[in-house]
Order: sequence, then C-alpha cells, then structure tokens
Amino acid sequence: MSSVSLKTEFAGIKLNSPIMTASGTFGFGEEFEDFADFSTLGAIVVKGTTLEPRNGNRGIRIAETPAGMLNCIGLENPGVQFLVNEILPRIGKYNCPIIVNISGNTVEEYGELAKILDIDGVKAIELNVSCPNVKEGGIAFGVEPKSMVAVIKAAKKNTGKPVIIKLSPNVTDIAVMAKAAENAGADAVSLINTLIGMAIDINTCKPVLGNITGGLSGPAVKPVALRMVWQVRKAISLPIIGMGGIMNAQDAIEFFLAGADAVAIGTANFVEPDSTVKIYRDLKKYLEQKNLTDIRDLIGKLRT
Amino acid sequence: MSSVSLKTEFAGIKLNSPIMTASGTFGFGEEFEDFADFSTLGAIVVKGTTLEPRNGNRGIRIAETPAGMLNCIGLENPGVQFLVNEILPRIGKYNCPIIVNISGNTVEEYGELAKILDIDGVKAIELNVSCPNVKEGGIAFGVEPKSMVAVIKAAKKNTGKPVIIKLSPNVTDIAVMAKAAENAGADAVSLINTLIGMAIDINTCKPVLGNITGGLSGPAVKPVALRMVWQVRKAISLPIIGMGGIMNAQDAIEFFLAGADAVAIGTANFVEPDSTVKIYRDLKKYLEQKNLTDIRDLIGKLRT
Amino acid sequence: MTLHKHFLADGVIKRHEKIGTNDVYLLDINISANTEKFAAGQFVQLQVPDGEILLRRPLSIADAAGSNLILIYRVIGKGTKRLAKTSVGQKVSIMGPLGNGFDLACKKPLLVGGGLGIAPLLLLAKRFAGKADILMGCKNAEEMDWPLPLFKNIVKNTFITTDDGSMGMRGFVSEYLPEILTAESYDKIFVCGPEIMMRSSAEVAVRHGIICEVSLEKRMACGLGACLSCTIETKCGRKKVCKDGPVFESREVFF
Amino acid sequence: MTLHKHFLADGVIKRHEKIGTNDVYLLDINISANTEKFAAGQFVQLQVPDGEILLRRPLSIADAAGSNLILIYRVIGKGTKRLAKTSVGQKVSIMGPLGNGFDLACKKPLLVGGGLGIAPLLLLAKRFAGKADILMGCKNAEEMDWPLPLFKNIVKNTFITTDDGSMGMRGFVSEYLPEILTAESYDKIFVCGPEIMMRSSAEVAVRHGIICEVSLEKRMACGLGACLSCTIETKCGRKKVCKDGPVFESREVFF
Ligand SMILES: Cc1cc2nc3c(=O)[nH]c(=O)nc-3n(C[C@H](O)[C@H](O)[C@H](O)COP(=O)(O)OP(=O)(O)OC[C@H]3O[C@@H](n4cnc5c(N)ncnc54)[C@H](O)[C@@H]3O)c2cc1C
Ligand SMILES: Cc1cc2nc3c(=O)[nH]c(=O)nc-3n(C[C@H](O)[C@H](O)[C@H](O)COP(=O)(O)OP(=O)(O)OC[C@H]3O[C@@H](n4cnc5c(N)ncnc54)[C@H](O)[C@@H]3O)c2cc1C
Ligand SMILES: Cc1cc2nc3c(=O)[nH]c(=O)nc-3n(C[C@H](O)[C@H](O)[C@H](O)COP(=O)(O)O)c2cc1C
Ligand SMILES: Cc1cc2nc3c(=O)[nH]c(=O)nc-3n(C[C@H](O)[C@H](O)[C@H](O)COP(=O)(O)O)c2cc1C
Ligand code: FES
Ligand code: FES
Repeated sequence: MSSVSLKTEFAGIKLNSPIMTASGTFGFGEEFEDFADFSTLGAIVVKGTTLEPRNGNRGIRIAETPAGMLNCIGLENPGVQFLVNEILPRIGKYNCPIIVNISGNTVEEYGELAKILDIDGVKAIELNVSCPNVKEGGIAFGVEPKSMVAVIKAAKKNTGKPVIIKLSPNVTDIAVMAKAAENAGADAVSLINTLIGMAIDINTCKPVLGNITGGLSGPAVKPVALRMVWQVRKAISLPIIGMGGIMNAQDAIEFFLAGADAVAIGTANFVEPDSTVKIYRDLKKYLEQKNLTDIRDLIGKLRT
Repeated sequence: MSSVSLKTEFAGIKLNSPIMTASGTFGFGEEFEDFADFSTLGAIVVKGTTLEPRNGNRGIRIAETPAGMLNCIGLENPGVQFLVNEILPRIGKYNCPIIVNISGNTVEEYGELAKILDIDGVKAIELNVSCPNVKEGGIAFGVEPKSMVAVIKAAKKNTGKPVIIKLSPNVTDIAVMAKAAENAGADAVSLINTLIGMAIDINTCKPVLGNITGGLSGPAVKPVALRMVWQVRKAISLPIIGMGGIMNAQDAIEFFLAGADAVAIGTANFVEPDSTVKIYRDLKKYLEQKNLTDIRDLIGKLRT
Repeated sequence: MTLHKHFLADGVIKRHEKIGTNDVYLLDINISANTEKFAAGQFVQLQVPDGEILLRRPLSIADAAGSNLILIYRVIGKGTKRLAKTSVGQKVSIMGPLGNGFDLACKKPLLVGGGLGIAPLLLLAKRFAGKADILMGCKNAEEMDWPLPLFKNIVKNTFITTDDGSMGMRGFVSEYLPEILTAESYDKIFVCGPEIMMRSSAEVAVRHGIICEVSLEKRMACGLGACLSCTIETKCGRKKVCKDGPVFESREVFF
Repeated sequence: MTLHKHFLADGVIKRHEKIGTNDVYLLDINISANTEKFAAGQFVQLQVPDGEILLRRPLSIADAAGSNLILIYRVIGKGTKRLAKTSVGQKVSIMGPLGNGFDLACKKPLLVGGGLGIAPLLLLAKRFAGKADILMGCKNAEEMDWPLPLFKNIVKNTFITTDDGSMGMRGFVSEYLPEILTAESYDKIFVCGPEIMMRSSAEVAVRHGIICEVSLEKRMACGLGACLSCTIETKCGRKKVCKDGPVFESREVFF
C-alpha cells in the first residue's frame, strides 16, 4: 500500500490526480474506455466545442514529423447542443470531472457557449483562443492580449464555473499573455496549444495537409512547452495546466517542477492509449522514491 | 555526367550551390575539413562574432531532446579582431564565400562590427538579433521590429557588403518582422534561429542547461521553420536562407519549395559531418529525376 | 459483424519475411490472446519498434488463428521501411482489433482486391470457408506473386487482371467485373484496394443491383474514433473510418 | 602523441556483450580501417543505431587492433540504453579517432582509473607494452569484475581500492596514491575517472612532483571543435575538450 497521494485541487475542483487529458486527443473519454482508468484521471478535457456543429478541414488532416505530428482537424465537432444533450449525460458515469474546451468566432459566441455550459456535469470551461486551424475566429484571440481579455471577460460574465484560458505558444512573450489573462479574471491557464507548422510532399510539390499549415504537438515541442510553463509560473499566480509532448511520468514531472499544477496528456494517447494510467503509476513511484507523499510537494520545486 | 546545375546567386553573391552552413554549427569550416567538400558549399557562415572575445555560458551547454537539441553556448568566440587577423586568412584557401554572423550588445556595436568586416574575404554579414542566450543584447533586437530595424540600418550604413538579417522564430508574426527588415534595407533574410526551450533533470530537480533555457534546433523544429519560410516568402521579395532541422536533401527540397533561395545546414553537421556533401549529391539526383536542370526551377514552386 | 473489446499487447514476431518481389512483407505475430473472433476487415494499430516512429500504423488483419495475427504490408514510407527491419523475436506493440469488419451475410460472395487491398480479403475468404470467388487486380504478373499462393485453397474461383496483361485479363478489375457479375449470380461483392478501383467497382456492382462493401483508408492517429483524423463525409453524415469503418456499404460513401 | 585524419565509417558489430555485473558492455566493431595508430586516450563519436537518438555519443577507444575497435561503456541514459540493444552484425556509424590522446613519453608510468574511466587505460597499458602499473578504484568488488581480467596480462602491478573495502584497500584511489608514489618511483601518472577523483589524484601527483595527465569528460555535439559545447577554462585560455583534449596536463586544467 502506497501512502503517496496524487489527489489535488485545481481552481477549486477536487481531482483524483493532476493528470488530465488534452482537448482533441481523447475524444469524449468514451473512446478510451478500454484503456484508461477514469479513477486515475484528474479531468477529461473534451474536444473543442463550438456553437454550431462543424465539419472541420478537408483533405489530409494529420502528418507525422520528427518526434511530433501536425494536425489540422479544424475543430470538427457536433456542436454544443449535441454535447449537452447527448454526450455529457453519457460520460457522466465516469465520475470524472469534465472540462469543456470551447471555441468561438466572436467574443459573444464565447459568452454564449459559457452560458450554455454553466450546467451540472461541467466542472470548468477551457477557452481555446489559439487553435491555429480555423480561419474565422480562434487564432486572432490568442496572440493579442486585448482580444484575449475580451474573450475571458465574456466567458466569466456568463458562467459560475472556473474559466481556464488556453494560451497559444505562437507569441513573442507568453508571460505578457498570461498576465493579461490573470488581470482579466481567468481562474487558471493551460499551455501550450500547438505550434504552427507545415510539411511538404516533395513528390507532388504540395503541402501534406489539406489546410497547408497545422498544429505541431508531441515530444518535439516539449522543450518549448516546458520553458513557457516555467516563464508563466514566474509571471502569474494562477494555477497552470501544463502540456505539450508529455509522453511519460518523467516528462510530467519536468512540468510539475517547472510549475504546472496539473498536466494534460495529448499526443501520447495516440501512441499508447493507456498513457495516462502509466503516468499515474510511475508518478506515484517517483514520489515514493523521493520520499514525498503529496504531489503538491513537487510543484514549482525547480532549483535554479 | 549530370547536366544539373546547383550554381546560383544569392543577394548578388555567386554560389557553387544553395547549400550553406548554419552559424555556430560548422565552426570556421576548418573543423570539418576531413568531411566537407568546400566546392559543393554555397557559403560558410561562421560562428557568431562579437567585438570583444566572449567566454560564453557556464555549466552544461547542450542537452538532447526528442529529435532535437538545446544549446546555450552563449556566443563564445574569439572576437572580431582575432577573426579578421587569424582566422579569415586561414580559411580563405577554401575558395568558399565566407559570411560572418555578428552579434552586438548595442546598435552601435553592430555598426562597428559591420565596418570592421567590410573587407576582402568576407562576402556578406549576417546579423544575429535572435540569439536567445545572451542576456545583454541579442534577444531584444530580434523580437521587436523597431530595434531590429535600427540594427539593420546601422549595419547597412557601415558596409558595402550584403546584409542578411537572421530572424528569430520566437515572435508572434514572423511576416511582420520580415517586412520591417525589407523596408529597413536588408539585402536578405535568414530563418530560423533557434526556438527557446528548456530541459529539467528530474533527479536533481535542476535545469539541465547552465543557462536554464537554451535554443532548440534539429528535426524537431523543421515543421515550424518550414512554415515560417513559407510565410515570409509570401510577405517579402528579398532572398531567403531557410534553415531549421534540415537533415537531408528531402528536407532541403521542402525548404526550396516553400520559397528558400538557399538553405543552411546546422545540427545535421553534428549528426553526419558530411551532411552537406550528401545533400548536394541527393539534391542533384532529385532535380534529375524531376527533369529540372537548374535549382532555381524549384524555388517557391509549392503548389497550394 | 462482431465487435470486440480492444486489446493492447506486446506481440512477439514469429515470422517476418518478404513474400512479394516488390517489397511486400508478411508479419506473423503472437499476441497471446485469442484472435479467432476477429472479424475480417478489422485492422490493428501497430507500433513500429525502436522509437523513431511516433504514430502507430494501421494494418489490416490478413489472417488470424489461435493467438497469432498475420499482417501483410508493403513498404511505402518511413514507418513501413523501418518495420521491415524488425526481426523475429522482437516485440511489437499491437492495439486492436479496430473497426467494424465486413458483414458476412450473403449467399454467393465475390471478393475484389487490388494491390495490398488483397490482404484483408484473405481472412474474409477463410471466413467464407471456401465458398467465395476472388477477382484480383495488380499492375503486372510480378505483383501477383504473393497473393496467388495465399488464396490457392481458400477460394473457389480466382479471376485475375493485370494492368499490362502479363497475367490474366489485361486491364482494371472494374472492366472485367461486369462480365463476371453477368456470368455468375453473386449477391454481394467485397472490395478492397485503391480508392479509384473501389469506386469504379462499386459503380458496376450498383448497376448490377448487387450490394457492395468497400474498405476505406485514411490517415489515422488514434484508431479509436477520438482524434477525428479520419473523418469522411457519408450519405448518413460524417463518419470515422477507424471506428464506423473501415468497411462501408458503397452507396453510403460513394455518392 | 599522434594525430590522425578522421574517418567516418559504418562499422559492423562483431561482438557485443555484457562484461560487468552493473550494466557494463563491451562492443567490438570492425571499421575496415587500420586502427593501429590510434592513440590511447582518443575517442570516437558513435551514432546510436535505429534513428531515435540524434546526437552521437563520445566513447573512448578501449582497444584497437587490426581494423577492430573495442569500446567499453556503461548504460547511463537514453543513448547507452538503446546502444545496449544493438546486436552483432548491425552497422554502427563511427567517427574518429578524435582528440589528442595521452602523451606516452615517460619511463615508469602509473595508470590510475576509476569506474568507466578505466576503459581508455586498457589501450594505454598495451601501448606501454607491459611496463605500466595500474591503480584501479571502484565502488565495490562487484564493479571490479570487468577490468580485472582485461588488465591481467598487460600491466606489471595492479593496485586496487574499493570504496567499501570489499576488495583491495578500502577508500578512494587518491588516499592510497601517496603510498604507491612513495614506494615506487613513477615519473608520470595517467588518470581517468570521475572529475573529483582526477582532481584529488592530480593534487597528490603534483605534491610528489610527478607529471599527471587527466582525461576530461564534457557533453559534446560535434566532437570536432566546431560547436563549443565542450569548452573549458584552462591556465592557457579556453580549450575544447574534444579537440585540445580530452587529455590535459593536470596543472593546465585543475588550478
Ligand atoms: C484501415 C487501414 C488498413 C490498412 N491495411 C493495410 C495493409 O493491410 N497492408 C498495407 O500494406 N497497408 C495497409 N494500410 C495502409 C498503411 O497504413 C500505410 O501504407 C502505412 O501507414 C504507411 O506508413 P509509412 O510510414 O510507411 O508511410 P508514410 O507515407 O511515411 O506515412 C506517413 C503517414 O501517413 C500515413 N499513411 C500513409 N499511407 C497511408 C495509407 N494508405 N492509409 C492510411 N494512412 C497512410 C501513415 O500511417 C503515417 O501516419 C492500411 C491503412 C488503413 C487506414
Ligand atoms: C571523451 C569522452 C570519452 C568517454 N568515454 C567513455 C567510455 O569509454 N565509456 C563510457 O561508458 N563512457 C564514456 N564517456 C561518457 C559517455 O559519453 C556517456 O556516458 C554517454 O554519452 C551517456 O549517454 P546516454 O545517452 O546514455 O546518457 P544521457 O544522460 O541520456 O545523455 C544525455 C546527453 O549527455 C551526454 N552525456 C551524458 N553523460 C556524459 C558524460 N559523462 N560525458 C560526456 N557526455 C555525457 C550524452 O552524450 C548526451 O548528449 C566518455 C565521454 C567523453 C566526453
Ligand atoms: C489531433 C489534435 C486535436 C486537437 N484539438 C484541440 C482542440 O479541439 N482544442 C484545443 O484547445 N486543443 C486541441 N489540440 C491541442 C492539444 O490539446 C494540446 O494542447 C497539444 O496537442 C499539445 O499537447 P501534446 O503535445 O501532448 O499533444 C489538439 C491536438 C491534437 C494533436
Ligand atoms: C550549437 C549551436 C550554436 C549556434 N550558434 C549560433 C550563432 O552563433 N549565431 C547564430 O545566428 N545562430 C547560431 N545557431 C543557430 C543555427 O545557426 C541555426 O539557426 C539553428 O540551429 C537552426 O538550424 P538547425 O536546426 O539546422 O540546427 C547555433 C545553433 C547551434 C545548434
Ligand atoms: S484515427 Fe482518430 S478518429 Fe479515426
Ligand atoms: S564537441 Fe563541439 S567543440 Fe567540442
């Protein structure tokens, strides 16, 4: 019997562990039923949701890159009403906090979405202001403090739930964005979303992806993500969900040390569908080895 | 006998091929004498040079990351006078254009360096305004158009040589920077310098690198670099040196298609010291297969 | 159509050999799990060993017996090139069985395969216990070297086309198909191969009033219906090839 | 001290086996090039096969004969862990010989090695053709399992220390060193091992007025003096371990 506890609290939400899933990589949880153990998950962050259903991008949607992948899914989703009516009731049975990742074309849409999702079965909302794949909306909000602030305020005004802002790494100074988010009243930040990248097929001389560019994720981006978490940790005092290339407990621990209060697992779910379970197990082992009993003893403990 | 020509011109400089070496990864060329074939190289871009000799950063200076590496060399170099008096005369024998990469603490220093290097034996200067490792200087110039413009102007005023500005990828909008550079009178741009990243040793709970953060290079960054070259190609008409994770001819071709007029090989030199030779050979083969006779028929030919 | 709970296992390579002149390999993997109920048309997500390749690769179940899985693949790019280097005894992580598989309900089936699309038809032919006919199309006689022996005793009649006429009929399967469908009263055809070949074959089938199932290919990340890499537009809305497919009734996807 | 032009070659693994209880491996590689003139103390940059590991790994030349190179390494992290999985017959890219190597000029040499630092002393002992003595230090008797047999017939006297006293003298080599230096009139000592051990040994040597060469370790990218990953501060200015070293006269680097 291990006396190590991974239980924690994030923005007022009680979590079984600080291990969450990254939006868009874990569906609605159900898809991973055979591999995940929902009692070890801190939260399921579901696929990016919009007011209306969306078809996403045409053509090829993923490409593998060295130690990473590009995606241009383009926010395909069944729309918020379907989520509320059909999916949330279904996944409630996991007894795992559900965080809904939302995306809007306008500031008002974020507000509207926040209002619709201010219901039981939703523990928090995560604002995706950085998805690089959708021409209207998305991108603009995430790289410019003013519009990001407007989005946060619109969301806050319309919900009693914690509002998590997901920061884009495609900015000159992530700390500036984080501070703006803190001042705007966000309850937490998550970072990073994907870096914008591209791949070319030299046989056809065409871009590999249907949308030309896509979002880079996976181990390749980990050094950048880790650096940004560390920068943001120094800049603000809001809780942080760290993500970007976390494949195993070692990676997760690096994020905790850098200052993440929770981590989210993304691309790793595609590589090992039981990644979250393994990370939970190995994280416990690490704490035991280090004679720590509480995951919170690790957070921000980087010695510089 | 191949009728394919890799000869080209870049910012008025005649090149044997569009394959250059990336500053800081190829020393002064001499170090690679046993492996490189200088007649296949377009230019040697030598290590970042400053007015005074510099010792660089303390502690561990490199770390391997998934498909990439972090470095925090910190611009160690023997100073511009040593370069001019000792090194340039020595490496003149290669008959390969020498481009000197320079870094200053102030705008004036860039001007001074440009003036000192306005000599035979130097074909062009490359302004490093993006090295993320030096606390004073470097970083600030590369992420803010106004100071970058000042640096370019200072250099241009002091030299008759082509001035290449090396863009930092750590910005929100690389096209904005490129346009500012074009307007300021730069003769060419090169991109990308390294992305800022970090690595943590979970046993010691300390950063791996002596300088805490370092510059990420290698295959991991290629998708980002390629996207930026493509973005910049659309934004300006200056010639571009594309770099970032080019390991083989296929990678190089992707950069040419995206719009690079020349490419620079960096981290690959550490992996295969004869990378540039192999890329030269395989690039020729590709052109033959595609029934192209001139490398310039490839440049910017991405079909979107 | 049987759906099973997915397994994730480190299989052990029992056999790995080149079976075709043109870089086609057979991989026999012991997964220490009963594979008897895996449906023909289902696939696995195989992890290319040795760490360089990030994403899993989807490969059809070509055969399944006891606790062994047979996969047949062609070297296409980075992943399969590296896979071809793995040796007997090595471990390889396998996740599956994924997708729906073919619906066997029919009396007189015709299997139609092109290139590597022939692979999943092997298990399908077995499930039909000898009562199926097969029409195989390849570029040339050389490309027929691997499927011919494999199908020898598990189908009734074998029809062959090659693009260059070096074996069997000259031309595409879809050109030969009307003749076959007229000569014999098949009530269902199962097509797997390049999309253009599936489209044209499906068209012929529909013209002959015969139900046609096709097996689609799309780039996949998760293989579980979560990432939406593989979504397609169907007559009945958007579907995921990995989960709702890869097998679809042709009229649902080609319209 | 002989300096050679570098080669870059795909060596073929001829032997690869665990020689120590604690994850120490011996790698015998045929590089189809004459290795006879490689200097003791030089190293190679070895590419870990299979593509996952980007940078080469520096490993000392433990032995060189004919066209074969012997490397002895301990599994430390990602790269050596993966290296340990390569099998006989596999190709491995080797670049070398790099660095300066030890300066053999002396009459009565004492080799001093700690842990894996003992590896390069093997070739050094051979170059001294039996006239060298060796002082080896390890954590415990178990750690002595691989070096003992290797040095058996190529040195005169062997002195041993273990941290826990389970073999030879109890303690660090530097504690035993004064005694040895007093008993016998060595005119040069060659030290390779953990930095702290080299520092303290060098101090003893200097106190006894004996020249001491040490072999340093620093993280390396290029191994050619180009990237400046491995620069150190010396009495004579900044030097590169990969090119100006790895061997230095102790007073040049420990001051
Ligand atoms: C359900 C399904 C079953 C399949 N069954 C077989 C089979 O039995 N035998 C066989 O040889 N091939 C089969 N394929 C195709 C096989 O997945 C690809 O040939 C393989 O993924 C190529 O990988 P690569 O790394 O060599 O090529 P690369 O071109 O380097 O791969 C780059 C990326 O594109 C993807 N990709 C490339 N080609 C295809 C393709 N045709 N379909 C889907 N993704 C692709 C890869 O998975 C990878 O993510 C199947 C595909 C699907 C979707
Ligand atoms: C000139 C020289 C000769 C060496 N000779 C030997 C030898 O004969 N036998 C042996 O077992 N080891 C030797 N080493 C140390 C050996 O290079 C490291 O143990 C090895 O690189 C560890 O790689 P890894 O991927 O397993 O470890 P990781 O810790 O995962 O490596 C991460 C990075 O750090 C570098 N690194 C880690 N430890 C060291 C180290 N001690 N020195 C230099 N770089 C390091 C790696 O090369 C890599 O770039 C030598 C080092 C140098 C510089
Ligand atoms: C296929 C895919 C789809 C994604 N969809 C979303 C999304 O809908 N909303 C969002 O905020 N982030 C989305 N992301 C980004 C991830 O949530 C995460 O921020 C990113 O992938 C970095 O983490 P990783 O490297 O662990 O994957 C997506 C990522 C991938 C790979
Ligand atoms: C060890 C090292 C040292 C570098 N030093 C410099 C430098 O002095 N000046 C500079 O402009 N860029 C420097 N760079 C950046 C490279 O020139 C190049 O822009 C970057 O590494 C991306 O290319 P790559 O992925 O091919 O290495 C350095 C990179 C590395 C890895
Ligand atoms: S592959 Fe992920 S949804 Fe189909
Ligand atoms: S390793 Fe590159 S200079 Fe020494």
